Amino acid sequence: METSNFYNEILTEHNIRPYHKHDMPDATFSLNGVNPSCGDDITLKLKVVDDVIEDASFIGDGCAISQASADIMADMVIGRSKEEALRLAEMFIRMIKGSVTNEEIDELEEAGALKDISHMPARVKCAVLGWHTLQEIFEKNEDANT
Amino acid sequence: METSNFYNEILTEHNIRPYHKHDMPDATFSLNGVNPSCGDDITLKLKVVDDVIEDASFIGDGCAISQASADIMADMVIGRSKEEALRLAEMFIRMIKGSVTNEEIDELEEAGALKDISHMPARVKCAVLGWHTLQEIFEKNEDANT
Amino acid sequence: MSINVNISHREDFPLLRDSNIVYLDNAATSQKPDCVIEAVEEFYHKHNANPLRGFYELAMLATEQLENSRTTVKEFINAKFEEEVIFTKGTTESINLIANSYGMNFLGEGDEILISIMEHHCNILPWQFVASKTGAVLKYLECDMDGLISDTAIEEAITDKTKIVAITQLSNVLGRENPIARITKTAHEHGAIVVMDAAQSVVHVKIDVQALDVDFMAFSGHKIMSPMGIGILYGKKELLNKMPPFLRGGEMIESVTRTDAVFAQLPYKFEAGTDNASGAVGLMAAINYINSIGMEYMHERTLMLTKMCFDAICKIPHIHIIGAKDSNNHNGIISFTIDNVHPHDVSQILSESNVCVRAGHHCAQPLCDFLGFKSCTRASFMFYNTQEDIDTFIKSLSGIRKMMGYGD
Amino acid sequence: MSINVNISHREDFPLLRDSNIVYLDNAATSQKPDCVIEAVEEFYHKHNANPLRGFYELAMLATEQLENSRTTVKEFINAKFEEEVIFTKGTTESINLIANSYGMNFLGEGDEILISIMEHHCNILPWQFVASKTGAVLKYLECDMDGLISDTAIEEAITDKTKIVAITQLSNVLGRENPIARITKTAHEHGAIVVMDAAQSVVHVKIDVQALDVDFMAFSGHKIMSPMGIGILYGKKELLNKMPPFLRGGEMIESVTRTDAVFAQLPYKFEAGTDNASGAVGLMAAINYINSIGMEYMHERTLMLTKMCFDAICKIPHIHIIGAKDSNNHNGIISFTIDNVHPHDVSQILSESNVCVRAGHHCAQPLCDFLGFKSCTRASFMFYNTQEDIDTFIKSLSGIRKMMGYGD
Ligand SMILES: Cc1ncc(COP(=O)(O)O)c(C=O)c1O
Ligand SMILES: Cc1ncc(COP(=O)(O)O)c(C=O)c1O
Repeated sequence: METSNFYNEILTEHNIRPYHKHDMPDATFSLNGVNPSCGDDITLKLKVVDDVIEDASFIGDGCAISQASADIMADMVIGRSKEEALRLAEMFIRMIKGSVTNEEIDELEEAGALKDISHMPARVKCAVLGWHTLQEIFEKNEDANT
Repeated sequence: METSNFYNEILTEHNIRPYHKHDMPDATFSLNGVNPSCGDDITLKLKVVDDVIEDASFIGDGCAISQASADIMADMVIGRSKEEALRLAEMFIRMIKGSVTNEEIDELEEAGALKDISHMPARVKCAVLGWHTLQEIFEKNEDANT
Repeated sequence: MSINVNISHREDFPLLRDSNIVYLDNAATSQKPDCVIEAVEEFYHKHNANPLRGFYELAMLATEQLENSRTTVKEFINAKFEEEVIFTKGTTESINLIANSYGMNFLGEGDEILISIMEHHCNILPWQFVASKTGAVLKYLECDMDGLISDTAIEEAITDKTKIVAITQLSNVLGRENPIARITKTAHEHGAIVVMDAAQSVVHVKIDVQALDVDFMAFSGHKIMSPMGIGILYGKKELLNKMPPFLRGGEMIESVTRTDAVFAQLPYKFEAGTDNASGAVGLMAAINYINSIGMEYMHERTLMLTKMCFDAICKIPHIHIIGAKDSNNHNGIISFTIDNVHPHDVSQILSESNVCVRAGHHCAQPLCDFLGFKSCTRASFMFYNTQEDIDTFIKSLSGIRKMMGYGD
Repeated sequence: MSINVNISHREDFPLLRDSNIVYLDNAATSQKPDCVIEAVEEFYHKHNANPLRGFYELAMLATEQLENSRTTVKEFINAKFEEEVIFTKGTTESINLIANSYGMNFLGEGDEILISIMEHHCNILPWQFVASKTGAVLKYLECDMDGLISDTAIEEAITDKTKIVAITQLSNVLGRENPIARITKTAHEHGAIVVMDAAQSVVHVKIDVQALDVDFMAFSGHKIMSPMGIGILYGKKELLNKMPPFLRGGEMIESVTRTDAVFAQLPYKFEAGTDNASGAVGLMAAINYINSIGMEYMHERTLMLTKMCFDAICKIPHIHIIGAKDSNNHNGIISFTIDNVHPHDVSQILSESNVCVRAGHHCAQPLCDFLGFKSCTRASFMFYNTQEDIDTFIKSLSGIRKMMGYGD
């Protein structure tokens, strides 16, 4: 586990200069996700039109991993359909559990920068917080939205 | 600790053929003493006239040590004054705790056969049950009797 | 399975290896093999940190050890989920947890708690307490003089009023295995839950909580060759989920304010305070050791030793074995009385020949009362005992009445 | 006392001796010296039996070891009587015992429980529970931003309604020693009892329960170099005598019938189940080790290390130490925040240099809220830490903001 490699530029950049950390007045979904034991706390906001994520943002605070991971996620899901976003979420969570192929890591783009979390059980929750919240938004609203 | 020496003739004799294990209809004092954790259970009976123990007996059951010790005690205190009996009780209990002189052990006569109990913490309660009950009888009745 | 009585496992146990002790008090606590003692040592040499708390490597190693142990226990008892396995300090704490968290909160006036007459005090007193506080009624399920709990007794004792049946899988006095699956079935038909005390059985019977369908199960590590101070509570997830915590403190919370707290998920909700990780590691090593020797083999060997001893005792006059007439129903436990010799004297005389047995009421006074004696002597075996152990024991036992001054 | 910083005690601790770990999470748990690990091993090699139960020699040895440990603890904390020393599995169990046995039975509607704002969750949640069940009111005694509890605060908070004051002798976040004797005096004037959490203090402050006049006191062995799974509850005899038992089972009874039980004398009334004798033996070895090193020397050394580290941190920009400005008020505990870097990231980055520190709310969320942060990083020292440890820590700490992408 090489931490200095781990806190790489992708991660630190998304942490200190997040693109998508802001409010979204016209969001169609908003959900709070927390890791109570860590104190990580984000509110994910999505603007979904016809099952396509037109915009994504988050507010909140927490460790660099939770914040950067949420920011990277927002970046990735904007413009994607609900199904594609959920497929990425599933893939990301699998990566964190240590069972993805190299092709899949490539597909995860910048989120692949978090793959070493699979060796850091204590940080798993931080990395997946954003993605879990995304999944929850769509699960909770499945009925309403179909 | 040589147990075979310990269960000597004095002890086994007093255990299986106790002289004083019987009821006493004209007892002036009767008190039940128990070691709940061991199950030792005796009722000590004394006939005290003018502060002199005219007769002593016990009923009940328990291990050889508790029974033999009670029987030996009864033997020793018959004919003695309350004060002398209490002095012997104090001496006996000290012997069990391992702090008596050889002269004192001699004075304890047959009760001296129990001196090795001082090396058997688990059996101390058994050996002193009779003597404790004797002390209790006189303590409880101090006011009534003076 | 064919057991060679001449093969000895004594060598694995330093206390036995380095002494001439004839240890026949295995039902009180077991001896520990080198591998268990060394596992604890290794934990302190290499992995010691407060588990579940840190982000540094050592703390993660400690956490991993603790959770590996949980997984090992889960497989050992065939639980469905890891989070159904809760670390406690022993059977006594586990049962008190159930009584305080489940009993106190889900019982009321007129409900019935059924326990067997052969329970250990730790499966009696917590229920007396619950009964006194909730107004529930404590009832007893009785056995016959052979220690058998009959189907009829079960059918009669369990009614729609019964809410909890708490019973040992194996009596620490009688050694007989109780018909748990039978009891669970009847209890569930009447809507009652079953708490199984596995303190004695865990080392003799392969436990399968799913097959037995028990709702709660408890055992202590120290009786299965693991260190002292660690034990297990198993509970079905849906029950544990609806129960409030028992001990309260660190690790079992999600968040705390001045006035309130949100509790953590299972299993942590029930593991307040620093977990005994070294104990858990020792327990894991003990289970691995058991698996390497083979549970079935261990049990067969114990039964063989039990039979040898049982048959020999039967030949000594004035000795009366308590419970079943068939040694196969004794599972390593032989309790007995000797005419006119008190068990404490028996135990002390045996101790002279380095034979360690237990004497007394064995924390089962209601059973002693029921069977009509105050106390008894108990010899209990594990697979690491030897034929020599039994020979020494029998020889010393045979001379006791004479030593106590009796003619025969 | 003059302390030579170059003398190292690291050699006594196998985990430190055989690695390059910089262990600064001592407030979570301590490392164990060889003598403690070996004492546990020796117990299993030579004395292992179920204590308090047997009449054979091995059982008496086990009992003797357990009781010797009790005597050692009695002297260590200067209790008046052996039977005031009760073995538990740790601070958390000890405090839960007090809350459940004393709190639940001697408090009622309108009574007040006073705890400090800096309590560990295990000295908060049990009282929240007691308050919710008995109708008592839970109040908080506050400190200032330096962690000081003033005389005025004490005088105002303790009233005739106060029945229990539960307070830590040393905060696990602030490291500051609280004025316990002062609190006890006021509490007693108002007829309240005092429960002291000594989990953190026991390794830094020479505890004298009689001089402090506390009514109850609790600590865990694992924080003072003894094995996990053992802890102490001290209570004044007259209070313990009038309290009902907490855990119920074997060993804590005199006699049991189907419907009732007579409880044993102190200390056994509160020690249901098989005692963790090997844990007690380890605790005894740890106390003997402490006595051989010298409590005062240990503390002086810790203060010196604390000061070195404190002064160095003060020179790093963007780092804020929590609590007192004087390092002598930190007793081996330095908690801090770094601007814009989350403590979990701090801890993980330090871990890269083998530095073990803890990050989070440290089981003291109400204190964090009160002081205005969600979490912080904590470095905590024991006498076996070295100047090198601190150098490595400071070096790594200095580079964190840069590593996280900040310009300075
Ligand atoms: C002040 C304080 N109290 C109580 C505890 C709890 O101790 P344990 O987890 O050993 O029960 C701790 C340590 O975690 C502590 O620092
Ligand atoms: C059947 C049974 N249940 C419970 C216990 C209690 O176990 P522990 O003392 O380890 O809590 C014992 C052993 O003493 C036992 O034999």
